[in-house]
Amino acid sequence: MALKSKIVAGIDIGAATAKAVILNESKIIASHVIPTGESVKKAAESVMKQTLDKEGLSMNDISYKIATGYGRRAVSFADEVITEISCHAKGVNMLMPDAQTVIDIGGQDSKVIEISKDGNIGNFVMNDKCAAGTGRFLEVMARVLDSNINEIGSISLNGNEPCQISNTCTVFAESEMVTLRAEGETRENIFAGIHSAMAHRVVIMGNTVGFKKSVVFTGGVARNIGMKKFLQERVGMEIFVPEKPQIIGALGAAIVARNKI
Amino acid sequence: MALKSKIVAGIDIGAATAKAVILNESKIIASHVIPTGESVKKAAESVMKQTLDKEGLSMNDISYKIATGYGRRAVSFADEVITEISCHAKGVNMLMPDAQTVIDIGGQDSKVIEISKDGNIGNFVMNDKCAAGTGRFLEVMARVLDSNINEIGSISLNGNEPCQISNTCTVFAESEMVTLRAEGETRENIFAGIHSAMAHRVVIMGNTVGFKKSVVFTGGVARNIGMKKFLQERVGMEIFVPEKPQIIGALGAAIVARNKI
Amino acid sequence: MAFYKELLTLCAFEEDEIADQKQRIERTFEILGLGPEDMERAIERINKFYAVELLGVRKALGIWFKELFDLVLAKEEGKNVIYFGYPPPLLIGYIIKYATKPGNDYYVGCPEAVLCQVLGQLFDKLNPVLEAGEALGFPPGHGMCSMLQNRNGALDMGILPVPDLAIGVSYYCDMGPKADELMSHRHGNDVEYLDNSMDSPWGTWPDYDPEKIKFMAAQINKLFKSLKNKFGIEITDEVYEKGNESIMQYFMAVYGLNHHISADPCPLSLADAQLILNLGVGSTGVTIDEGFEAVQILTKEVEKRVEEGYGVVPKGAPRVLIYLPSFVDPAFNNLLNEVGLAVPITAALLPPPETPPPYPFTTIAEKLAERMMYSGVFHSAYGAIKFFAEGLKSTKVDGVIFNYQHNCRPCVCRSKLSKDYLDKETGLPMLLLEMDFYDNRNYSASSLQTRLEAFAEMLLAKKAEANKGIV
Amino acid sequence: MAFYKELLTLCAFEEDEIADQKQRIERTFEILGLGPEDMERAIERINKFYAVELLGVRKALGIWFKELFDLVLAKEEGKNVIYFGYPPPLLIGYIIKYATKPGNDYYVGCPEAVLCQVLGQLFDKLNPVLEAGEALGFPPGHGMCSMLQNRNGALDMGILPVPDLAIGVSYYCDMGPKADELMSHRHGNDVEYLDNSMDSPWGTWPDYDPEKIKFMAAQINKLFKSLKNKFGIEITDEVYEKGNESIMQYFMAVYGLNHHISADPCPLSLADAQLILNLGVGSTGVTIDEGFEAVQILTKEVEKRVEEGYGVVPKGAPRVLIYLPSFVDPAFNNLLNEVGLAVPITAALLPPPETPPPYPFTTIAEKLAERMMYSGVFHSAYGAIKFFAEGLKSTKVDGVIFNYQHNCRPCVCRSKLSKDYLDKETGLPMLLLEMDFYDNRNYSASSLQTRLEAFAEMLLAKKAEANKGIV
Repeated sequence: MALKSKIVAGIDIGAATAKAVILNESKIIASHVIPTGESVKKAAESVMKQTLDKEGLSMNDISYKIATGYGRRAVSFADEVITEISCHAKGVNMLMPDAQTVIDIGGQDSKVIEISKDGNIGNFVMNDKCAAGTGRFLEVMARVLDSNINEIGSISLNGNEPCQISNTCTVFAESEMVTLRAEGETRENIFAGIHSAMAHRVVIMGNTVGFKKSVVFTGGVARNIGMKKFLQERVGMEIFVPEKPQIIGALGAAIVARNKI
Repeated sequence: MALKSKIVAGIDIGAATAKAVILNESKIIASHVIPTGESVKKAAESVMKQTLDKEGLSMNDISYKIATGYGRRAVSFADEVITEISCHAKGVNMLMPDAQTVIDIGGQDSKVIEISKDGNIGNFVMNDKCAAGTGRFLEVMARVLDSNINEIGSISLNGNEPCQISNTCTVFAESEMVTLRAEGETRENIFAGIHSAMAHRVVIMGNTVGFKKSVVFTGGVARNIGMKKFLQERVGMEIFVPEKPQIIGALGAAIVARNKI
Repeated sequence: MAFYKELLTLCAFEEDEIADQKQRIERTFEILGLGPEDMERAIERINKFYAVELLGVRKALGIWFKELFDLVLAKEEGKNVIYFGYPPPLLIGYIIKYATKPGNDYYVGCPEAVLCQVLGQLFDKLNPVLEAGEALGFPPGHGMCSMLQNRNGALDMGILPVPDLAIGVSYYCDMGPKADELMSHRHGNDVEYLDNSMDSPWGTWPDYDPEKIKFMAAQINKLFKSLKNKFGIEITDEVYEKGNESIMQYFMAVYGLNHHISADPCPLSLADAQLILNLGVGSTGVTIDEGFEAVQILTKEVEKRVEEGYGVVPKGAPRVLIYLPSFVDPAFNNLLNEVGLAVPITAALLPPPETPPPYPFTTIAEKLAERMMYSGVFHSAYGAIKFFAEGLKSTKVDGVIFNYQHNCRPCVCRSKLSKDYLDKETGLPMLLLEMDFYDNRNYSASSLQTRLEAFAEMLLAKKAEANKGIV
Repeated sequence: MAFYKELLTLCAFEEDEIADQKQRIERTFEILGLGPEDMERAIERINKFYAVELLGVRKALGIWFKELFDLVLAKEEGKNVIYFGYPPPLLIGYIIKYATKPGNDYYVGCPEAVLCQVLGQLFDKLNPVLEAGEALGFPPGHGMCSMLQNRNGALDMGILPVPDLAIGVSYYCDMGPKADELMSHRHGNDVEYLDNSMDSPWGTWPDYDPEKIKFMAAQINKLFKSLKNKFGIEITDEVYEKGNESIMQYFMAVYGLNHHISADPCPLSLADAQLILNLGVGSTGVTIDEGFEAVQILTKEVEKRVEEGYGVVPKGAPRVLIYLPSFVDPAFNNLLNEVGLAVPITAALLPPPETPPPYPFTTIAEKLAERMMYSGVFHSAYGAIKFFAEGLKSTKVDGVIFNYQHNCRPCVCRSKLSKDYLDKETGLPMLLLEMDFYDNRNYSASSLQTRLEAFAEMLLAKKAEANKGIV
């Protein structure tokens, strides 16, 4: 049973998507992402099962399971729960040991995390009473312009003159969109403006913690190349995005699980 | 040309839907509603055409056209524009001459209007910096629970114990929803809570103007029977909903147009 | 059985006390619209959030109820009613109460604090009151804290007696007096203002412009004069001294309790501690008579817990100082323990610095004014932060939670300054949290929990790193 | 051609003036990061929003630019820099400026007002400054108005000189001094506070507690002493009288202009009127020297418009009084005319009531303090509303737009009270509008327009109904 005991899992249940990573020592042997849908509990079971199925494993093969993310406490099969803030630090630390800063933008919140030397949280800040800098904001804006959330990032790159999207409140930004649209502004410029405004908001928030090299961008929104570009502009340094940015939280949870066995 | 000259139109371009009403003297001869979609200009042309088509009329048959609603200035074929606040007062005044108060809840804003004896605005209040009491709020909540916006009103009537939805901000109310859902609360009670909270917010706003008998509820959200019920509870008097509450603004515009010829 | 008996028994009321007070209790609950369901909810919440096995905690809960009865019924019982604003001029309030003690015909207190605690934290039924306040022109997002909303809202709902005199206080925040003006416009009550401005240049505390003391002393004397003319209340030297003594006795007992709470493992939850701490803030009535006893009982019980090694968190848990125990919800206060943080102390109990106040004032009014100035928090942002930083240095904690009322401008303006300055002075990790006094309507509980847990994880990791351990 | 020449020429700069000032102009624009594109935008905005065919308007625009140059370059040009907060202690500022006039080696002004007007309204480029302010701890939704955000933000960005002395003012709002404290912490400048509390019981204006005057006078004297010790500036009786005279001359000219604006049809847009009105508020420098002339020129031009029957709205348009012309955006001010409302007057120009102040104070400091108290707005909510109501009675308008800073707590608390009270006293329809000083980031332009249009439709209908007409 030596082999089995080295296999661990991290499950990250976010507001928008559920993610799982299975780790064998330091190797990711399987990962999977599904929409969270209506029941966080079901999403947790489902994403775990589908990830296990990929490698023909069963729950019994996993020696330790850690849940993280917004719905972490609903993961009944987890041995332990940890916040996604620690997990993103851990996950990034494993992939890029010299990284000192994580920008994590998820569906409902955004965080800027300083990673300590040992891969723990050194400092962090998370959006408080305003959702303007979150994935939800982008989603609402995409919907207003009848656009696919997965495409708006690349659309934004084609905006040669980003609109000034000045509203800080999601709801008012939305009506600003409608106005710009009515005025005949191009989608490209509107999306460029939206991404730029949102990047700015995240950077203002993150300045409390500071941005030290290297900066890594994680969470579902990190797949949005427009957001990466505008964050780079605002932060003034290169920002790295891991191959699968949305699984970094689950990876971090799996790493902590590995350290427990 | 005597006949033609008495035919007038009102066009109401809202954030969510575009409406047109064609009036011959005091008789509504055609009305139509379509989603506004991406272009307000196109929506205006399209809803006008479809309404005309119903009666085999052409634009030339209409002697006066008044546009209202959020997108009123984009209606290039209109002879005049008037705010939806005046139009709702006019429309309600025609249908129910003794009505003194209009509650109009649209996609992006909500208003409480006092009607003067002559059917004009006597006083009014409109939501300022917060969208919590608007159709958009209901839409977001419906989406969180994967529900159809047209059904949530009747679902809410089956809630025997409305949840206390305490958040005043759309974004936070949304995360409250997610929590209630995770805690296993029924959809019925959640929707009852949402409707009750929203009704309360509209009534607090409307108290500046006051609710004098009779109170009429217009706008797209008035088709929601849950909202009617909870508004009645909060206002403490019967509230009337016209047969087609969403066309009242367009009707009012048509009435003003009729008075111009 | 009366529908409220179980609840009040839980809150350490004796059977015959409940019988004696029947009419008062029922009338209070009638006015507030509290019925059997509300009692059930309160029982459930109290059992969930507070250590009801401790008699001291139950006594404290009982005192809050007595404060509520005294407040709501004051006018009906023929008392003169004097309100003061928040943050309250505690010492002045206590002294007035002490002066009127013999006849027992005055209610003197800060009604919003009582409503926040009892109607809010215990019954979870403050929202309609806050909404009534909003309807008066204190909407959310307008820089109005829920304290301002709730007193005016309650008066408009008719659930609070209209005071004979309101003492408006602007030495910290300029909005209380405006809320008082709105109140007196609507209800016709008299108002006396205790004015001062929390403005001194950065870096000057504990020094200040003595003119401020003279001005505030003149305000206090004006209040005293009005008390004499209107009610015949005289604030003599003897009243001042004795009143002062009785409060100091109470607060020394609280300091004593706090000494035990700072044991490792931490023996008392923040929710329980807050019940006692806020008693001193929210009221000047029953607290003086019965609060001291409750604190003494609780102190003994906590001592016993310490002897037995009992903790609300494991031994060695990271220790944090919280700026202000929350009025929002006992759930928040308990959350700190749930995520594994020991909370041995709050800012209110930090020891004062050793430097004495710089000017030797002698009259009662001047002495009162100077004591407020010296407390730092009414001096300036610097005064508040410096006082805090000095206190922190004498306290062994691993981190600081600086929770501030997001609508409170003095707090907000200070929050980031505090983080920067404390970081430099103490190097302690600090978590900034936005709250309101009572506003479960405007925070996302799950996001709050994530931040607190992450802060706990960070502190644990830092401790482990410092011990060269590996997480 | 220099990239700024077209813009400055539009703003009534002479060719040789531009040549003479070349270095100063270029250095200012360099510091502010304003390039050719910004000039184009400003030209477009100015042509769109202001009546540039009027020399008086162009002169006023030019004065704003000169204020900007003087402000931004003050330190580099070796001047002493004295800032005062918002709402500014105008008279005191003018008098200090007058005292320092001979050497021309002082900048004395309210920098946030200059930034709001020039960087904001003309260039539409204030957002980065506001965001820098937010980053310092003045986030939106925290009861911080954009005036507080913008001065501190600009200082942190290094686009404003650090003052030698800041005069913190808390007689209206308690937050300015906290923002000043933050500033002096970060930049090390001196601060003197002009304290007072806007707290008097409802119904008392024009009476008040004379203690307030004594306190504020002591604060003013402290400031005068500090001016003498630090800079050698002496505020003598002569300086007071002459300074006062020069300002009164300016304001009487503005009153005179306003008299013509109140013609029917209304001959000047609110955006144009605001340019002149705010000059008096935002600055004490060039305005004293050149403002008077600009007002006189504009007055002649407006007189001519009146003679010709020219109106910015049709004759007979509903007439509204607006509480405060907006700092947000000239588009807002013009919108009032666009929806068909004539705006003959703003609250700042309402005639003072005839009752004289109740106490005969004699020293300069006391006279200054009393003048502020007597203006109502620094007295209490009641004082502000009553002053407004009395003025309204003497003014023929059909409605009132009460626009208030949604983050300004004195305003917010007063807004609903005002509507109720004015309704009772005058019966005039009143529209409440939430705004900020400069915050095009936080309002929905289309919703604002709908409200204004609906208000205009309502007033028109009321007029028609009153005339038994039918709409």
